[in-house]
Amino acid sequence: MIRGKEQQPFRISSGGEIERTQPLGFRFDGKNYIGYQGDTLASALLANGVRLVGRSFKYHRPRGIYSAGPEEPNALVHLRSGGRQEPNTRATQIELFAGLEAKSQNRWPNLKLDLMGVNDLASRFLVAGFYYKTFMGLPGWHFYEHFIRKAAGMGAAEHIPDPDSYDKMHGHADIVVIGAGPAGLAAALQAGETGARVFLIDENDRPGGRLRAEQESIDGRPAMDWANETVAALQDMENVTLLTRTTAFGYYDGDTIGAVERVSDHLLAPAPYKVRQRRWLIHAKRVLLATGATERPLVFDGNDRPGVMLAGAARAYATRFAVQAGKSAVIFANSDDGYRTALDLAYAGIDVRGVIDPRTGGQGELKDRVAARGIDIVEGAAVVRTHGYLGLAGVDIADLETLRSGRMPETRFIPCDLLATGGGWSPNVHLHSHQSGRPVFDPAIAAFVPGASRMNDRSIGAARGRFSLAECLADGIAAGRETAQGLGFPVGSSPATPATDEPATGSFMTLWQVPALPGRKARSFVDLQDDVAASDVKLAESEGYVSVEHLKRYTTLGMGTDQGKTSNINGHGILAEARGMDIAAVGTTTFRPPYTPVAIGAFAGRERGRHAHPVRRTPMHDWHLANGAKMIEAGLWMRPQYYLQPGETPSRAAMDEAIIRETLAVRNAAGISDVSTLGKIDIQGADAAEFLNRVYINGWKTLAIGKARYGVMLREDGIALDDGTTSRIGENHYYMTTTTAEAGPVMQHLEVLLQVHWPDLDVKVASVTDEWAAMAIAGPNSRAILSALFPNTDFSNDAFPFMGVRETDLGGIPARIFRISFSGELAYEIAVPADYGTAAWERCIEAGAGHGLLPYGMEALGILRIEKGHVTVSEIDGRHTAGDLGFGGMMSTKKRFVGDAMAAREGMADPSRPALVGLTPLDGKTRIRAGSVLVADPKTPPPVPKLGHVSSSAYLSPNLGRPISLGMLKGGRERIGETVWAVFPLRNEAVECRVTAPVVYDEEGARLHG
Amino acid sequence: MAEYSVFSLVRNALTGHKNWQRAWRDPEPKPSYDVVIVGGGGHGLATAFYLAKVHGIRNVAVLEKGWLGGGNTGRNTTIVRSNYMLDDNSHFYEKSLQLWEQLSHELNFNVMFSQRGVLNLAHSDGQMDRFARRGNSMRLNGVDAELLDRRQVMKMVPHLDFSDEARFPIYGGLLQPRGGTARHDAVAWGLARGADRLGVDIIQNCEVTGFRRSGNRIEAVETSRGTIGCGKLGFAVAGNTGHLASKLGLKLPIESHVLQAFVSEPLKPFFDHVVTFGAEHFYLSQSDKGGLVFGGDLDMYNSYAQRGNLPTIDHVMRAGLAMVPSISRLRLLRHWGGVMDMSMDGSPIIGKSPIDNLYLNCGWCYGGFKATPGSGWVFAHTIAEDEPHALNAGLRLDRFERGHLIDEEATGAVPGKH
Amino acid sequence: MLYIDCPYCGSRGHEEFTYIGDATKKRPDGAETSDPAWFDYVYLRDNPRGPHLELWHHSLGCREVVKVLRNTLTHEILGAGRPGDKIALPDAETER
Amino acid sequence: MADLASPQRRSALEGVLVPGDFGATPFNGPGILLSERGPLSVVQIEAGTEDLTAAAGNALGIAPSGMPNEAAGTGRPRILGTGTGRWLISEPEGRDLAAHLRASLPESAAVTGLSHARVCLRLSGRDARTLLAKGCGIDIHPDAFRPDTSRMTSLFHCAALIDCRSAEPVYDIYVHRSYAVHLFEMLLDGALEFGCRVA
Ligand SMILES: Cc1cc2nc3c(=O)[nH]c(=O)nc-3n(C[C@H](O)[C@H](O)[C@H](O)COP(=O)(O)OP(=O)(O)OC[C@H]3O[C@@H](n4cnc5c(N)ncnc54)[C@H](O)[C@@H]3O)c2cc1C
Ligand SMILES: NC(=O)c1ccc[n+]([C@@H]2O[C@H](COP(=O)([O-])OP(=O)(O)OC[C@H]3O[C@@H](n4cnc5c(N)ncnc54)[C@H](O)[C@@H]3O)[C@@H](O)[C@H]2O)c1
Ligand SMILES: Cc1cc2nc3c(=O)[nH]c(=O)nc-3n(C[C@H](O)[C@H](O)[C@H](O)COP(=O)(O)O)c2cc1C
Ligand SMILES: [Zn+2]
Repeated sequence: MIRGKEQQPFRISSGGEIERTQPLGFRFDGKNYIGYQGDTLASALLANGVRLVGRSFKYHRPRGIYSAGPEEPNALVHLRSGGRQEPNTRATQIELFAGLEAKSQNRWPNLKLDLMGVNDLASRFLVAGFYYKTFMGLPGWHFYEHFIRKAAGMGAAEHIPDPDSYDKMHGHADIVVIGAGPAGLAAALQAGETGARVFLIDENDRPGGRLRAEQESIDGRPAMDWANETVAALQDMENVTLLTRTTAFGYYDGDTIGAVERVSDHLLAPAPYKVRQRRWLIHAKRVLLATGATERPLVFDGNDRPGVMLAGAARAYATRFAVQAGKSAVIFANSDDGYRTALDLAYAGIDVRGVIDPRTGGQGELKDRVAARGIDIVEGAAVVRTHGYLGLAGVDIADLETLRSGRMPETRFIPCDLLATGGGWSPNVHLHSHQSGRPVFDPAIAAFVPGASRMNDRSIGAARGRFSLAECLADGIAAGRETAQGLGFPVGSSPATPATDEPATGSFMTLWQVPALPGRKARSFVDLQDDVAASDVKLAESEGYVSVEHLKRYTTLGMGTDQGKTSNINGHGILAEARGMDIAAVGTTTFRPPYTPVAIGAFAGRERGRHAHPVRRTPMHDWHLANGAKMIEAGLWMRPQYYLQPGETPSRAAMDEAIIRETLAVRNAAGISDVSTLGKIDIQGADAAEFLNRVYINGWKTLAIGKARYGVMLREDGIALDDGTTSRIGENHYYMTTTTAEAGPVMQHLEVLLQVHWPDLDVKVASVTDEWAAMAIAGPNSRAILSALFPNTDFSNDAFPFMGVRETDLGGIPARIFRISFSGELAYEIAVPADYGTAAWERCIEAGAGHGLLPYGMEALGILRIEKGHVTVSEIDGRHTAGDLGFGGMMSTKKRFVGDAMAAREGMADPSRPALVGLTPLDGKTRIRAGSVLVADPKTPPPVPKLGHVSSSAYLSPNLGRPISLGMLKGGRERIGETVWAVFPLRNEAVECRVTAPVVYDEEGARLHG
Repeated sequence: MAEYSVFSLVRNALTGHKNWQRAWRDPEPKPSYDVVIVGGGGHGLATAFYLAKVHGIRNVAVLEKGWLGGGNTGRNTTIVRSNYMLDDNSHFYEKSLQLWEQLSHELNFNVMFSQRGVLNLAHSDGQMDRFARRGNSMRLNGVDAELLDRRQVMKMVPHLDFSDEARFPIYGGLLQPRGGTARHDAVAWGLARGADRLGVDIIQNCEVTGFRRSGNRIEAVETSRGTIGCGKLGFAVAGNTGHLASKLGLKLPIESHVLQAFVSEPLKPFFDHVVTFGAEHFYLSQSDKGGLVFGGDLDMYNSYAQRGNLPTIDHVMRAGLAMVPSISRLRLLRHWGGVMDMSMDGSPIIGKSPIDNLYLNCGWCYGGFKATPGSGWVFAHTIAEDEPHALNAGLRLDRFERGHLIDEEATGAVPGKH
Repeated sequence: MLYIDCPYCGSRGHEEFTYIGDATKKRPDGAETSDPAWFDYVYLRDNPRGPHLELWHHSLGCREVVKVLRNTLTHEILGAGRPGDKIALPDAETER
Repeated sequence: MADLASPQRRSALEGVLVPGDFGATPFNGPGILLSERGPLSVVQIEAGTEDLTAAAGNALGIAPSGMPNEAAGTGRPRILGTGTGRWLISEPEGRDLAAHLRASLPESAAVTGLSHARVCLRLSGRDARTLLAKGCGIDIHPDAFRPDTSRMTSLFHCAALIDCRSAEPVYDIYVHRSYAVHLFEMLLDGALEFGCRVA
C-alpha cells in the first residue's frame, strides 16, 4: 500500500498542480520514494525531505536544489540507466514518472561521504587558474592531466547505444511566440484570433509560466483560470500550434527557431513507434519572445549550502507543487519579492522566521502585509554567514552599513532549514541575443534587457523587464495584435487588459555581493556549479583578466551546464565593482545557443546508423547480392567488390581467388561488370559541339554521329577534373559519361558554365545517370556474346569499330552499345533503361554462359585498368595536370578550353613535375603498396627528398604473374627503365622497382582493337 | 616578474592571493614602434614574443581590436598536429609542434599541451592508401606516424561504430601519437605574458582602422586609440585579413568563411584521444574540463559573422553519431563560430607583401592554432630579416600566380572545400 | 537557415543550394592565357565584410544558378535574381 | 534463349516496397498510405530561349503552365514545371512519349527520357503533411502548397519533385531511382507512428 503522505513529510496537504490520486514510486541513490503526478524530481525529493542532491564541480561541496527551472546549477543527476542514462540532468526539469531512477553524480563513494571533498580543504590552492601556474615540469602535462581530467567533468556517460529514436520536423509560421506565461498567452491569443499562423512554444509540461508558481489573480479569479481558458481558446484555433515540453533552444538566421520537443521524456520509455524527442526547425515571419525572467541569487558567505534556494523557487514549490522547501525559513531579498515570498511560504505552513531586507525604506505594500502577519522584518541587514554542512542549520545576519564600513558588525543567529534569497530578476534575453542582438543595461532593475532587434523579434513581458502581471498582459496583447496587423492580418478593436490586483511594489536595490565579515575567509559563491567564488572574480581582475570574456575563461564563470543563468550577472557586477566601472560598460559575455543543452541525437533525427546517409543502389543491386557479391561503398553507391561462387565461404583466400578468377576471365574469356554508377549527362542543342570543345582539353568538332571519344576536363585552375567518354548520338545530341566520384561536380560545373558564363550557347544538359543501367562486357569472347545478344547487329571490326556507338534493342529493350574499354580488352558497354537493367544483365549472363562469362567487381576492374595504365580518381586526385597524367598531347592548341590559362603557369608546366609511370618490383614478386613514396635511396636519413608516390597498386597481376603499380614520379617519362625505391616506412618496407611505361599489358592495344 | 610555479602558488595561497601581479601590463600606446603587429591572437603574440626573444627587437606593439585571444585563438577546437603530406606544410608544422613541446616551459605558463594522439579514420581502401602516403611522407620527414588497421583502431578507441549498422565502416586509421590538444586561451595569455615580460606593448581595445602611406610604405596605422607609427607592419588578423587588406586596396587569394565549434556538457573521462571521422568532416576530443569538443565542416559561404547555421549543426551532429553512436543522449552545451581566412589552396601564406614594409600572415583556414608558435617563429624571422625563413619560403604569396600550389585537400581554388 | 528567393522556385532554405561564390568575377573569356586577368579571376577576391554578390546553385531544386546579394556580416539577404540580372551592390560596408 | 517478347520493367522498389500495414494501429486506420505509381513514362522537355508552351500544349493536349511550380493535366499526361523553360511530363506507360514529343516539338527543344530515372511514390492519408514536414523544409500548409502545384526540393536529403495532386492531401513524389530505396525507407520509418499502409 502506498502511504504517500507519510512518506512525504514536506508535502502540503492541499493545493498545487499535483495529482494526489496518482502516486508515483521512484528511486534516488538507491532509495525508494513516492511522489505525485505533476511533480518534478526536484519537487518530489523536497517533498520527501531530501535536501542534499549533488556535489559541486571543483570543491565537491554538498549542494541542494537551488531553483525550480532550467537555471538550476546544483541539482544535476544521472537519470535512468544503461543505454538511456543521461548525465547532468537537471532534477528541476525532470517530470516525475513511475519507476524513475536517478543517481547523484560527481561524488565518491557516496553523496554524504564524498572523499573528493578534500578539494574543498585545498580550496585556497585550487583558485581560479591555478593550473596555468603549475604542472609545467616533467613528466609533462599529459601525465598530470590524467588526474585533473578524472577530477573534472560532472556526470559520467556510458558507451552504450541509445535505444530510442528521434525525429525532425519543419514548421512555418507567421508568428512564433516563445514562452507561454501571461505575456506569451495573451500575445498568442490576440495573434491567433486574427487568423495568423501561430506557434506557441513552452518548455514546460503546460502553459502558465510564472502564473503557476505565484498567488496571482486575474479578473478577480485565480490567474491560472485565465491561463487555462486562454489555452482552451488557443486549442480551438486551427491556425495555432501549441507545443509544450518544447524548448526553443536557438534563434538562427532567417528567423528560424530551433526547438526540441520532449515527446517521451516524461515517460519511463517512449510508447511503441514514438520518438523520444523531436527537433523542430520553425521558420517564422515574426518572433515574439515572451521568455520571462530568471531570478538571480544574492552572493554572501556560505550561500551554497543545501537549503539555500531562490525565493521564486521556494514559492514555486509551495504553490505549484504543494511542497515546503523547508520547515523554518529565513528570507533574504533586495526587493519586495522577499515579502511576497514570506506571505506565500507562511501560507504554505512554513515557519517564516524573518525577512532580511538590505534596504532601508522604499518598500511597498507587501511589507505591511508581512508585518501584519507578525513576521520579523530586519531592514538594512544581510545574511553574512550560514551554518550546517550537509544541510542548512541557520544563518547569521548583520547590519549591512556596518559591514560596508569595514567594521565588525554584531551578528545574530537565526536557526532555519531554508534560506530563500532573491537578488532581482534578469530578463531571459538569450534568444534575442543569439543573432548578435546586444542587450543593454537597465539600472532600474539592475539587469540587461533586450537592445535593438537584429531580426524580426520583439521581446515582451518579463523578457524585456516588465515584471508586473498587468504590464505582461498588456504587453502581450499589444504585441500580438500589432504583429499580426503588421503582417496584414485584420485585427478587431483592442480588448481590455484583464484586471490584476497587484500591490504596489517598492524600489529595487542593487546588491552584487554582501561584503565578508572582517577577517573571515568568505566562501561567497557566484557560480555555484563551477565553484567560482567572488574572490576568484577579484583574483582574475587583479591579474589583468579584466574583460568579461577573460574573466569567464580564466575562472570558468558561466561555463557550466547552466551557462551562468544565475551567476553571470553577479560575476559581472562584482567585476565592475572591482574595476570601479559601471556594469553597463563591463557588458555581458556572448549568449550562445542552445538555451538549455540539447541531446545530440535530436539533431540527427532519423539520420543515424545505416540511414546516416543515403545509399544509392544500381538497378542490378539485388542480382549482385543474390549472386555472391561482396558489396563495397563507392561514395554513396554500393558496388560489387568481387563475387563468391556458390559453396565458397568468405575468407581472405576466397577473396583473392575470386579476384584472380574474375581478372583472368576478362583477359581469357569474358567478364561483365556493373558500371551504372558512372555519371551520364545528356547534352543537346545547336552549340553542343562547341560546348564540349570548351570544356574538354581535346577537340570535339569532328566527332561523327555514332562515335565516342575520350575526353579530359580541367578545373578553372588548370588541374585535371575528370575524364570519360562522350558519344555523339545525333546531330545535336551527345551523351557524356563521367567518373562515379565526379558525376555531381561535373554536372554542376557544366550548369554553371552554361547559365553564368556562356548563356548565349544553345545547350541543354540533363543528368541521365539514373535513367540508364550500364554494364561492360569485356574480354576476347565479348564479341561472340554480343552477337548472340544482338543478332541483328554486325559486330565485325569494320562494321562496329573501336569507339563505335549503336542504338538498337535487346529483344524489346532499347539499348545503346558503346565499343569502349576500360580493361583494355575487346569490350562493349551496354546501356539500357534502368528498369530493364536486371533483365538485360540476366540475358547477358545467360548469353555468356557458354563463353566463360563471369561477373567481375571493383577489385578485378582495378587490376585490369592498372595493367593498361588507365587512370582513376587515385591519379586524377585533384593535384595533377593533364600533362602529369600523360594527356599533355591531348591538350589542343587550336582552341581555348576551361583551365588552359592556369595550366600554362610556370609551376604547372614545369617538366620536372610528377608524371604517370608504371612500377614493377625488380625481384618480380615483392608487392608495392599504394601509398608508398618514391625515393632515390631508402637509406637517406630524414628529411628524405621525395620523387613521387605509388598511386595504385595490384598485388598480383594474374596476367603478368607479378605485382604491378602506377605512380607519379618526378620527370617520370624520362626515367623509364631506371630504378627507384618505393618505400613504406610505416611498415618498414622498401622495394626497389623498375620504372616502366604506364601500360604494361598489350602495349600496342591489339586486343582492344581486335 | 614573479615566476609561476607550485611554490609561488603555495606562497600566494598562504597570503590570500593578494600578491599576484598582472599577467601583462596595460600600457598606453607609444607614438611609434619598430614593429607593429596587428592582431592579438596567438599568431600576433607569438610573433611579438619571438621578435623580442630571438631577434632582440623589443620596441614592438601588438594591437588587438577586442580582447586578447578573442579571435580564432579563443574559439578553436585546439587540435595540434603536424600530420601533413606536402613538404612545405610538413616541415613547417613539425617545427611548430616541436615548439609546442617546449612552450609551457618557455613561457612559464602551462598551456596544457596534451599529446594524447590524433587519429584520422579511414573508411575505404582508397582512403587507407591516401593515409599511407601521408604517413609515409611524414616518416620520411622525420615526423611520427603510425598506420593502424581496423583491429588496432578498435583497441585504441573501442567506442567508435564497429557494428554492422555502420554506414561507413572503419578500415583503419593514421595516428600521430605526438599530436594532441592545448588549452587555447592559455596560449594567448601565456604568450602575452611572455612577450610583455620582454618589453612588448600589448594594447587591447585598439582597432586598426586605416593606414598612412607614403609611396610603397606604410608609415603609421590609424587606430581607435590614435595613430601609431610603424617601422614595419605585420598582419596577423586571420579571418579579418581580407577586410583589412581591402583598406590598402590589396586583393588577396582569401575568402572569409565561418567555421563552427561545439562543446557538450562536462563529463568524466569519456574520450581519450583526438579522432577525426573520415567519411565526413567531423572531429572529437574531450577538453580537460570534461566537455566533448567537436567541429565539422564550414558553413560554406563567405561570412564575417562569428556564428553558424543550423544545417551545418545537423550535419556535424549526424557525423558525430555515425562515428560515436553513444553520444546520442549526451547534450550539446554551446556552439559558436569563428571566421576563417580560407586561402585558395588551403595552405597558409606567410611572407612579404607587395607593400615594402608590410608582412602577411594569413590563410590559416581552420588549421592555424597548431601553427601558433611556428607561425610566430617564422613570421618574426621574416619581419626581422626582411626575407622568409627556409620554413616559410614555399608559403609565399606569389605561389598562386606562379602555379606552385600547396593543396593538401586537392580541391583547388574553392576555399570552402579546404 | 538563410532563405534565398530562387527566381523559379521561390523562397527556399539554403541547404537546398550549393554555394558557388563571388558573383562579381567575370570570366575573362577570350583573354590570352598569359593575361593576369585569369589569375585575378581564379584566385583573387574582394572578400567584403558587408554586402556581397554571390552565386548559389539550386542543386536540390530547379538546378538554376541564383545570384544573391547577402551581407556577410549579418547574413541578411538583400536581393536575389538570375545570373544575368543587375543587382546593385551597395558599396558602404556595414560595420558592427 | 528466353523469350524476349515483352520485357517487364523492374521497379527500383521491388522487394523493398512490400504491401501491408506497418507500425501503429490507430483506431481510425492508418494515417499514411504509401504506394508506388508505375510504370510511368516520364520525359523532360527543355526549351532554348523561345517559348515552348504552345507546341507542348498541342502535342499533349493540355497547355503547360508558364508559371513556376505549376502543374497541369489529370495525369494522362501530367505536366510539371521544373525550371525556367523546363517541364517534366509524366503519364502511365503506353505510347512512346519521348518519341511523340520529339516529333511534335520544334527541334530547338531538348527532349530527355527519364522514365527509368524517376520513381514515383504516392503519399496520402491524414498524416501525410506531417510526414512530409519531417523531411522537407518547404511550407506544406494547404494554403501554401496547393493542389496542381509542385515543388522541387530536398526530401530526407534526396532531391525530390513533389506534386500536390489534391488537397486531401495526395502527393506524388518523384525521386531519382538510385535514391528510391533510401527515400522509401525514410518515409516508412517516419510513418510508423501514424500507422502506414503500403500498397
Ligand atoms: C571553430 C574553429 C575550429 C578550429 N579548429 C582548429 C584546430 O583544431 N586546430 C588548429 O590548428 N586550428 C584550428 N582552427 C584555426 C585556428 O583557430 C586559427 O587558424 C588560429 O587560431 C589563428 O590564429 P591567429 O592568431 O592568426 O588569429 P586570431 O586568433 O583570430 O587573431 C586575430 C586577431 O586579430 C584581431 N583583429 C582583427 N582585425 C583587427 C584590426 N583591424 N585591428 C586590430 N586587431 C584586429 C582579432 O580581434 C583577433 O583577435 C579553428 C578555428 C575555428 C574558428
Ligand atoms: N516578482 C517579480 O518581480 C517578478 C519578476 C519577474 C516576473 N514576474 C512575474 O512573472 C510573470 C512574467 O510573465 P511572462 O509571460 O513575461 O513570463 P513567464 O516567466 O511567466 O513565462 C515565460 C515562459 O517561457 C518559458 N520559456 C522561457 N524560455 C523558453 C525557451 N527558450 N523555450 C521555451 N520556453 C521558454 C518559461 O519556461 C515560461 O514558462 C508575470 O506574472 C510577472 O508578474 C514577477
Ligand atoms: C576547447 C574549447 C572548450 C570549451 N568549453 C566550454 C565549456 O566547457 N563551457 C562553455 O560554456 N563554453 C566552452 N567553450 C566555448 C566558449 O564559451 C565560447 O563559446 C567560445 O570560446 C567562443 O566565444 P564566444 O562564444 O564568446 O564568441 C569552449 C571553447 C573551446 C574552444
Ligand atoms: Zn530553384
